[in-house]
Amino acid sequence: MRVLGFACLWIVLTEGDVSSAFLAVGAVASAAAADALLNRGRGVGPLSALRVIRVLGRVPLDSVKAGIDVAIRALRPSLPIRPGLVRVPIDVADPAVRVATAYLTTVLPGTVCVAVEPGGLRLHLIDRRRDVGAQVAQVAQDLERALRGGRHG
Amino acid sequence: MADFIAAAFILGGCFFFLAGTVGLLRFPDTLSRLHALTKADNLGLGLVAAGVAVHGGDLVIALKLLVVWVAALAASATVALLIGRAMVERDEP
Amino acid sequence: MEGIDPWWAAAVIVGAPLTGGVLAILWGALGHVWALAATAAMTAAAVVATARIGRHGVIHLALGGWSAPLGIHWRIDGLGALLILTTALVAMAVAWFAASPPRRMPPAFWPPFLFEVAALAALFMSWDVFNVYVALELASLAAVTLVAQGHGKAAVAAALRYLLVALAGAITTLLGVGLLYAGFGTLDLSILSRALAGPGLVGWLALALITVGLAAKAALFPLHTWLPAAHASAPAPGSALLSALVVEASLFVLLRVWMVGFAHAPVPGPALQSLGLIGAAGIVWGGLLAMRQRRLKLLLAFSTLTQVGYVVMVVPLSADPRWTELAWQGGGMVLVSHAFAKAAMFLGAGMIMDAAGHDRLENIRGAAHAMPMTLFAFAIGGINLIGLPPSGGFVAKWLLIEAALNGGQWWWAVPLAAGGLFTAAYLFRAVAVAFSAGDGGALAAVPRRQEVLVLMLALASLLLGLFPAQPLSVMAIGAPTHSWSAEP
Amino acid sequence: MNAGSLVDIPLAGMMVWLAWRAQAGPEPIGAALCFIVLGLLTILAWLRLGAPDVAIAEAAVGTGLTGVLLLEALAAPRPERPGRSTGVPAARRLLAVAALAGGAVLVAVLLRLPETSGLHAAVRERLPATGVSSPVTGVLLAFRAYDTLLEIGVLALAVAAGWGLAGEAPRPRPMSRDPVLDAFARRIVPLGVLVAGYLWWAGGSRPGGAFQAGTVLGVAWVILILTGLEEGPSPTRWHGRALVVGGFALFLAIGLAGPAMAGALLAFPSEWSVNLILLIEAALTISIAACLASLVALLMAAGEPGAGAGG
Repeated sequence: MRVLGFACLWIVLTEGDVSSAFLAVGAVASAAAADALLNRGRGVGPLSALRVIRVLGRVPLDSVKAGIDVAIRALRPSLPIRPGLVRVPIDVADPAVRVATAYLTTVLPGTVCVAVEPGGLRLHLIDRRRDVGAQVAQVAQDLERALRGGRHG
Repeated sequence: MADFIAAAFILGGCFFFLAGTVGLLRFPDTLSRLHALTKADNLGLGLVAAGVAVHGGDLVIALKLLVVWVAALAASATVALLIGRAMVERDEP
Repeated sequence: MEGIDPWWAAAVIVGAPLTGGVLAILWGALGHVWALAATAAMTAAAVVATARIGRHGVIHLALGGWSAPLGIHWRIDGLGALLILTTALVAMAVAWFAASPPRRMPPAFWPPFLFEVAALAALFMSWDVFNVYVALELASLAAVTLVAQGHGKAAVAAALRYLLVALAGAITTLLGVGLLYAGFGTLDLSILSRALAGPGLVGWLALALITVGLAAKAALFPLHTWLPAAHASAPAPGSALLSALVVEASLFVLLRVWMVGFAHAPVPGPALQSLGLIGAAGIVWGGLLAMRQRRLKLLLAFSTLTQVGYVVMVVPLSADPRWTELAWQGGGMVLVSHAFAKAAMFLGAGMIMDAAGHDRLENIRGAAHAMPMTLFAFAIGGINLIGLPPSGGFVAKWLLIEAALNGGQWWWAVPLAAGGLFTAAYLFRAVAVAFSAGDGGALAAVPRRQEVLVLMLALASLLLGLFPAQPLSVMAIGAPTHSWSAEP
Repeated sequence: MNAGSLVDIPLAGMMVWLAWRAQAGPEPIGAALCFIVLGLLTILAWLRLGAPDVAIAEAAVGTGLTGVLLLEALAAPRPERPGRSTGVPAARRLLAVAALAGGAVLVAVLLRLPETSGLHAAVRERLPATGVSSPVTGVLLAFRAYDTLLEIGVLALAVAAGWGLAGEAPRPRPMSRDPVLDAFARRIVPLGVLVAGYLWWAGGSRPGGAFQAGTVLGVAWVILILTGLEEGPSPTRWHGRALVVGGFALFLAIGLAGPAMAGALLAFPSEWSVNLILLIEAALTISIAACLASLVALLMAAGEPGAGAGG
């Protein structure tokens, strides 16, 4: 699965140039070896490809929304921000899912994750009156389903 | 037509870079500035990459640019996490 | 020797110290062995190259077989060959000195030492302005490392200051080189020289930038302030190499840029005269400050400023093309004889420091009784720096003053002569203290091998004065000819 | 003025301005932020220059380098330097004015430069003889291989000098274990290896080659050092030193064989030319990576309390 991913990336990088095929074996193999060394015993289990695509597919849209949101706040003369820190609990056991959630939260409008803690995330809000708990919980749930698709059904 | 769309994307990207930089200057504290960095600037980069992709009109190039954008996105989120953690630790050790 | 391909000599000249440097990084404990082997091989190759130039003239080589303007050229002329030979001999002596037990230099000393020697050889051969910049980078990094290996925080501070000046000089030089490429589409000195017949604003700005950049690296007045601390802080073998050769390489490049690169440009008289003024200021200022020093190594470091000033004089003294060769030979003689003399004196100062534990002038009273050979060598070196007969320094100054008087620029003879007086004043003071009655017995014993090496270096500078004819005729081979239209 | 320069001029202006702010600001974190944005803009600049491969390298490097910078900036104790504001600004302002004046003269001269094509035509004409199709690689490893050799020597010497000066300095201290950084490192490093391999391959035909590949690989290594998963090349072990000078040594050895093989120093026999160049590039890639990792490890060790003069 990983090897397939690396191979796809290689093809994209080399623009499908066949002359690189010989080297491709070596490069993909060494990347996979590095991956195996670093991630020994940390497999995330079978992925649910459809759900992964659904989660990742939202990234560009969220990014646009978030960018517009910040741009408006930065450019408005009144500077409408009320920054603050909150702690958001998320109910997932797997640390990998927590980290992935942290990354996605940073792409969402209004939130930047500043720390990953055992029981949840530490978020910085550009407008602390907003309640983001439900939104983050939803992201975490989606991710868990995507990454643990095989187990939770 | 493609050129026109490309130009629109690139100019839009520049606008967000500008907004991000203004945010970097105007926002009162470091953690807020992270928002400008991780959101406006990333969107700016994404739009410029999209513009270049449209301009090139090549699927593989477009995929390559997507790789660039995703890498930059992941990098800035990591950096935000690092800075954020350091700031939080400094304020409440 | 006739049949030897000049490529072999040239490849060994640069390749031997580079290979030695690699080996010294890999097997540091044997650093001194690699250094001695590399410098010996380099000396042999330099002898071959010099002999060949004596018979067949300038050696011209295209690296990688790519001819200019695409590739990089080496051009070894007479003075270049002599300077390479000087570098090899001085480096071999310094390596032997630094390898002497019980004070053998640590493994960390050898990689920068060998890379420095390679960079110097590369500079004396390079005929490409960008390559000169790259080689200068290597030389500066190695030099800074040698300075930083001195004792204590002062050495680190001096090294940092040196590093900053070297970086600023490098960037300025690079800007000038970039302008030359942008304006004239080539980096080769021969082609540039033709193109620069009409330099325009671009060419003049490039010359100014390169001159300032190189002046910082060569410690020309008023960009000299980093030098004394740096040269005095390095361990003695490092100081010897830095003061004898590293500064000289930048000076040599400076001469080449003015006298070859801009040989056909209408260089205005005032520009030549102001370069002379800078040289004269260096001679006087270096002398005045040297007189005030209370430490032997600092005194020697300041005296380098005076010698640097002499060499710069070559440019204004060449204003009349009839006397260019004379001035070139004079400057070349300063470079070669000062290299031997200053290396001997810095190594000697290092021995005094080792023996006495310090180098404060007032406390080395009687040192001559404890180490007569070293102080004798020190005195010979001094004769050379002052320019007294029969030393190479005397020949050099004679030629320069002759060029000044023949070319109708008598005013430059004044600082040239005055420099000797200053030098005499402070060196006599130091030598007098060392030879005066005192308890030389308090000094620790020094290795005999080191004493002999120092004496041999000093004698080399004397031999140049006793038998100047052959070196001078070699220096004339491939000497620059120019057609600056301006009259002084 | 076309749409392109409408983008390029503000882009260039913003880059200069950010570079200025990154070094002028009093606060290390603010400077780091400026630096990160500068990195993003640099990616943009590469895109504008039509070099997406270099942009990939830049994106990868930006990550690692800013990590190091942040580490250094944040680990430093809060700056309380009242001395900095007294006396210094005048000199600074003077320097700034001098730099501006110098810059203005330069711009004036550059605008008046004649349109020379430099050596592009000559490079294009002789490139087939080298066997590579990228003009950049041709210049770096054939036409001006000697410059490149000396530059690699500078890099190797810098590491050796650092090792020599650091003496028995403590090994770099990893950042405290952090789940995010840890996960990031474990994911990004394999990708870095892949991208480095790609850049090495790309060097034969387009922008890329040993320098970029080595930098990306080096940054991957640096990330491992930062997270404590791996150490830099060890100066006390034979293989650590060999990694650092190996590229230079191989390059030098092949170059010195030139007079015997092809009649000139650093000349390659034409039938092996392209293979020799790729071999040298592969060795350089690994050595450049090892040098970068060593330099960063040295810098980190120098930041430790009680460390000698490093770097």
